[in-house]
Amino acid sequence: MATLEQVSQCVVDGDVAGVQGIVKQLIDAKTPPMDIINKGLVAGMNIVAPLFKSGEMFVPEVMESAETMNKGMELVKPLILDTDMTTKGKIMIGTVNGDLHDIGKNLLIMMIESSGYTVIDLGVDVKEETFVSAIKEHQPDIVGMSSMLTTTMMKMESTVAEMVKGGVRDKVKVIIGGAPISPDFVDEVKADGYAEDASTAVELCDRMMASI
Amino acid sequence: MATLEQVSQCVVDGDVAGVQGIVKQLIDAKTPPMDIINKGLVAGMNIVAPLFKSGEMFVPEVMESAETMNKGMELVKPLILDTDMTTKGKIMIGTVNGDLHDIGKNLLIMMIESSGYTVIDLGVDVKEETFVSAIKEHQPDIVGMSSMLTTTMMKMESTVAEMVKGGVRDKVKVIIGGAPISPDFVDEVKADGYAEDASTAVELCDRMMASI
Amino acid sequence: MEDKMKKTFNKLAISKLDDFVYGSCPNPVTTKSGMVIGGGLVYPELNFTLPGMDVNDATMDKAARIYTDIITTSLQRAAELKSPGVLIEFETIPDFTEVPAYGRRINQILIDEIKAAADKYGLKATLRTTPNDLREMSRPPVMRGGKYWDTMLELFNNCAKDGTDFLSIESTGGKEIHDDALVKADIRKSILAMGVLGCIDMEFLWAEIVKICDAHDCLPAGDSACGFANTAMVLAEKGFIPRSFAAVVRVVAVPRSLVAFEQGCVGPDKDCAYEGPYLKAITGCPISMEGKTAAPAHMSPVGNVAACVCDVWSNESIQQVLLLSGMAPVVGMEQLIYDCRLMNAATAKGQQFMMRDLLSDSDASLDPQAYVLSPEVVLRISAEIVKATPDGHLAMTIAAARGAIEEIKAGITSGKVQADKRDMKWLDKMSRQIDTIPNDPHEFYKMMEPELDLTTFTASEYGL
Amino acid sequence: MEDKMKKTFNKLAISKLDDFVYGSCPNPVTTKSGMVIGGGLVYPELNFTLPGMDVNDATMDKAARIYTDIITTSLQRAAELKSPGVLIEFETIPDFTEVPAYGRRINQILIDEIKAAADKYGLKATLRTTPNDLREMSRPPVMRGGKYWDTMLELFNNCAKDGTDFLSIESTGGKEIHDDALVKADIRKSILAMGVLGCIDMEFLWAEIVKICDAHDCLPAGDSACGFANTAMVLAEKGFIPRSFAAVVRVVAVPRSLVAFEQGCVGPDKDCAYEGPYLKAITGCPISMEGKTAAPAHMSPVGNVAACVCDVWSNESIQQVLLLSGMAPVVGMEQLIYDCRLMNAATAKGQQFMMRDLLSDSDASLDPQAYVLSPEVVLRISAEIVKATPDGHLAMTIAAARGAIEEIKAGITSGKVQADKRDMKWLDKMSRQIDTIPNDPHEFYKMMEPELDLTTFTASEYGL
Ligand SMILES: [Zn+2]
Ligand SMILES: [Zn+2]
Ligand SMILES: [Zn+2]
Repeated sequence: MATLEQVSQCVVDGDVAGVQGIVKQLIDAKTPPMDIINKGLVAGMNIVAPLFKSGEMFVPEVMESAETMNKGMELVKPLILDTDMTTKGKIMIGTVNGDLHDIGKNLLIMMIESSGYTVIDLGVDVKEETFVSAIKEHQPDIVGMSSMLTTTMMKMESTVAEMVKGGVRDKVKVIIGGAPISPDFVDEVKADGYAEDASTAVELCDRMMASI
Repeated sequence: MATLEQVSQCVVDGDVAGVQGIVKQLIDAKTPPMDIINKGLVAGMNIVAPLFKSGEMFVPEVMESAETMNKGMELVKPLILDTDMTTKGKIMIGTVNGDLHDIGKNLLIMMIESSGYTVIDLGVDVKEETFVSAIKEHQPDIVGMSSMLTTTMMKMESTVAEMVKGGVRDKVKVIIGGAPISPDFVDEVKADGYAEDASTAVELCDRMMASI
Repeated sequence: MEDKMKKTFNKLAISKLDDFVYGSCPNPVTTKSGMVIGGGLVYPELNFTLPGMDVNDATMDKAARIYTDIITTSLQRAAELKSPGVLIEFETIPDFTEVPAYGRRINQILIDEIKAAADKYGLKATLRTTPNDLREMSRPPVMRGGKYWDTMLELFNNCAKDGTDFLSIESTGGKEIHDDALVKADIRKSILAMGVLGCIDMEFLWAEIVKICDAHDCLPAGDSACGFANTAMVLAEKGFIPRSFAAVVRVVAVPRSLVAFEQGCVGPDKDCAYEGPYLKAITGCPISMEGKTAAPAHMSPVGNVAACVCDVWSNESIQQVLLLSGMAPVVGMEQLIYDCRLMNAATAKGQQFMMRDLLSDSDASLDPQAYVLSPEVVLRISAEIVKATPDGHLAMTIAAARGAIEEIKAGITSGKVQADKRDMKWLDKMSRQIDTIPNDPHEFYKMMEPELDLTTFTASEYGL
Repeated sequence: MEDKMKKTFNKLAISKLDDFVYGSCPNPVTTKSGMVIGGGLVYPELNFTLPGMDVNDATMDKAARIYTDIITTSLQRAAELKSPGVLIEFETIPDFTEVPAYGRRINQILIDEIKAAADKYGLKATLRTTPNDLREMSRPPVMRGGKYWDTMLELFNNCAKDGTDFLSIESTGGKEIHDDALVKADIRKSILAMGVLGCIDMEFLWAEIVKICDAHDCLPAGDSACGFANTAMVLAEKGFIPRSFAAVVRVVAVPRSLVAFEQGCVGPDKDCAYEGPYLKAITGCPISMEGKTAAPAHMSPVGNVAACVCDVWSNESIQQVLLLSGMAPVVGMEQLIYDCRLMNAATAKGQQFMMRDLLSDSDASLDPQAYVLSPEVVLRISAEIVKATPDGHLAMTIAAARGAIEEIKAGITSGKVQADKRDMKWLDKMSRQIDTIPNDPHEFYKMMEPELDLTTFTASEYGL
């Protein structure tokens, strides 16, 4: 008989091929779908996150875990109401105007998404106005901006200014990060928080959500 | 027969021992005292300054030149009216509160003084209030502050703030310098100018005086 | 689909360890100022960038003042420290390539100040101009035309015309696929991105750049797999991907970066191209490298070993910020000059091979990425790569990957290199994946196509 | 007036060039964490300071966070790079000594994080605490009592009690006279300041510090003539005073800094004490040195040669600022570790003497200040200094000055060291001035008194 622990283990192991078989057995055995999600799939990701942070898991392994979770979800989702699916919050991410670096942003999105947030990815080289119109459209809780160049970091400030002008600044928390960005820069560009890397960004989002 | 050129040369050579003999000859020959000063002694220092800037003269040599000039002045000064003696301006210098570095400040004073300014030396570890009361007392044209530590550079800001409070900020130009000070810092502490070293400080003072 | 190599490298230009050392190479390059790069001495190469600021019409005067200040103070320090010569790299920021007039203005400042320093101090200096590869500003990238292509070439052309000595670029063909290869630690995708797409793109791009150089008194210097292999190194350094994977990716980059030389580059290759030692072994051209003295730009596990066979030694980049002693670029210049002095002092005594081995010994056993840069490993794998030359770039890239995997495995087994306990597993996994790669690049592409995110990538831009 | 040496050094501890090399010394020092300094390996020593900020009650939490961040990230990098051990220096800023509770709080953070890194990574690390010499806050300085003395000793005491491994200071006795000696390039005044006043003061001061160390499990490490000879180096680097003068001043500092060892110091001597090689030759104790990797703190003409006989290799200091790769102290740690790796790799192969000579060759011929740090010159002048030991500190200091002048002259004449065309004139001038110095320190002081600015200086504070 399959167990919820086995589901978790599949997620931890990144067993993309094996997870659906086990989830199916649990469904057939009338395990409550929300239990499969929370005590199986999500529980697995909750083991993965600290292992990544401590360096015991690599990103590709985390990505396989996330993919495994999604494979499991595919089977369980049709069995639950849309309203049962909770999200920790909605986060919008983009690399600022003029900046093309996306690998760090993509890692960040993967980490945030697999920790339970809904993510809207605006991509790279995102103009100030684009941030504002996207905030109006998607109404995220948190907006994350990244910059990897000393000459694009200032765009964070103009983006926040644009948010003020567009009347959406106080509707979101703004967090920033990237190689040239120091914690002090938060005050300078009038953001709300700073994350050093993908792992700490998740913790930052959790703190931000708690304060909303 | 002694010449004004010989006086200049004495100054350039730092001939402390020889200068008075030549100056005396010129006085006896009824050379106008202001010529001895301007075309002899000061002309000599005007040769020294660029030689120092280009690295052809060392500080101790410049100091000997300055001493030579002063020796010559001793003989000429009694012959002229106080009002004939002009100064390029009055400059007040101090190392900020908490900072004990004085060798750079002293070099600066020597350079500024021998270029024709009157200098008031407030010393090191100068408190904010001391700057203000000294400005009231001496009414300088320019106030120079130096700092050599990242943890005392901020005292420049509080000193300027104290000047504002004391109502003397707009009566002086404020210039700053020192190892941790960058040109951008001028705006940050609301000063008027920045000098990288003793040579450029003289040029800065000249520019500042021209703009007063 | 056929490789269009103008020049082919069927055998190693340097095959013996006794000929493989910093400061000299079979094909040295002489600059207009009389520096002979690869002619015996290692020269410093300084690169620098703006502090945090916007770049636009309103701030360009300020930017120009900053660059003027950096170049004059750095060259002055080089003269004071009696450097026998200096290479300056102007690696543009995107704004400088997007508005070529901006880039050209700064480039001219550097040319003028290099000339002024020659007059004032008798200092020999030379300029490398490295515009940005703007093509990835279109998403998906447009590789062979369009406004970004035109704009980028305008800057290349104008800087060459104005008197720059060397042109370089960190080209990005295939990067849109490689980013995904990195985060998934997928060696097949990495090989596809660099060994197929990157090579195809560099043939096209470098044919153009070489044409520009030929039209002016300018030399094509080389390319860097920076956005590929250095990104891998940074990710490995953060613990995100296995170090052994990053080490293999480094070697996978070799045939890709070699394309620049097939198209006519003469070196010195780009500083951040850690694949440089392989390029030097294969082509005999001089290379620039960076290591511990580039730590202000990025940390690395190869701080010393990177210097083993360098002809130019670089700081990678530093922004204009004030440190306790002075501005950071001047500090970088001083540190580079002392490093070069030490290497050159050894050469003067005939001890350069001993110094080279110490540079290698000090790092190579501590990380697979350092191990694959040690001169003897470089020579062995390079020999495997050139053996595959007749079969084209994909075959060369597979040979590079296989060679790296086998060398690292043997190094771990024999205790020559320390590894994470998980590295051997990853090396085995990479081996198995490589075994599935067909010899034909087209077939390989077709095989991989289902796994590619075709929203980020346009096959026809690579003639596929 | 008699010198109160607890220990006298009548002969060299290291007299042969074949025994004089980095990493090892006759009297190594073992730390609580098990590092053996001078026992074979060269270890990195990292020092750091705050970025531009006020320090007061309101900002101390921020300062504590910054120090915590610096120490944790630097030690993490040291562990990642597998450093065999690390020395951390906490050189306080004046506010931390003036308010000993501030200094103690930061010191405790460093102790705690060093312990945490040992637990987490198995990293060996050790702490040197260097309070400021506050006594010059009184003008003229009050040297043997008063509030600044008490405050300073409070910090020494508390840090020793809390578990710091080493105590150091850059003492300033005589500096009020020496500043003037420097700008006038007056060698007699320099000798008076260091060879008489400095020695007298250090005997008094170090007797106290050694007592504090004895009362706790702490070691007295050494002093630096930083405010004397390093100021000279900086002024010479700016072209303000002759390089040959700065070189002689460096050697003049030796007997002064030796006093710390006469009073019981065991090393490693302070990093910024470039007189260290002399101290090592004379005492056999380990020394810390700094060179090219300290360029963010100050430029110098001795970037490589400074490393020849170091046992610890330091960055001098760096403020917490963000560079492109990360925070500057972490960058400093990485660079130091690579430098140490290279030196230690040579030792592992028995090539440390060859490396030492290359470090020396690369700088020594280019500047008199580098020349007087080359190991053979150091040994020759050190031999002259210890010969004068029976005659006391002034005689030793005169011997140091004479030795330096003669060595530099001979070096210039034989072409071993390049010099400015004006240097020989200055060397001759110094020789003539030294010839006028009487043997008796009291008599010397009386002779010089008319030239001293007595508003800046109180003779009785030196027992004169
Ligand atoms: Zn690069
Ligand atoms: Zn570069
Ligand atoms: Zn010091």
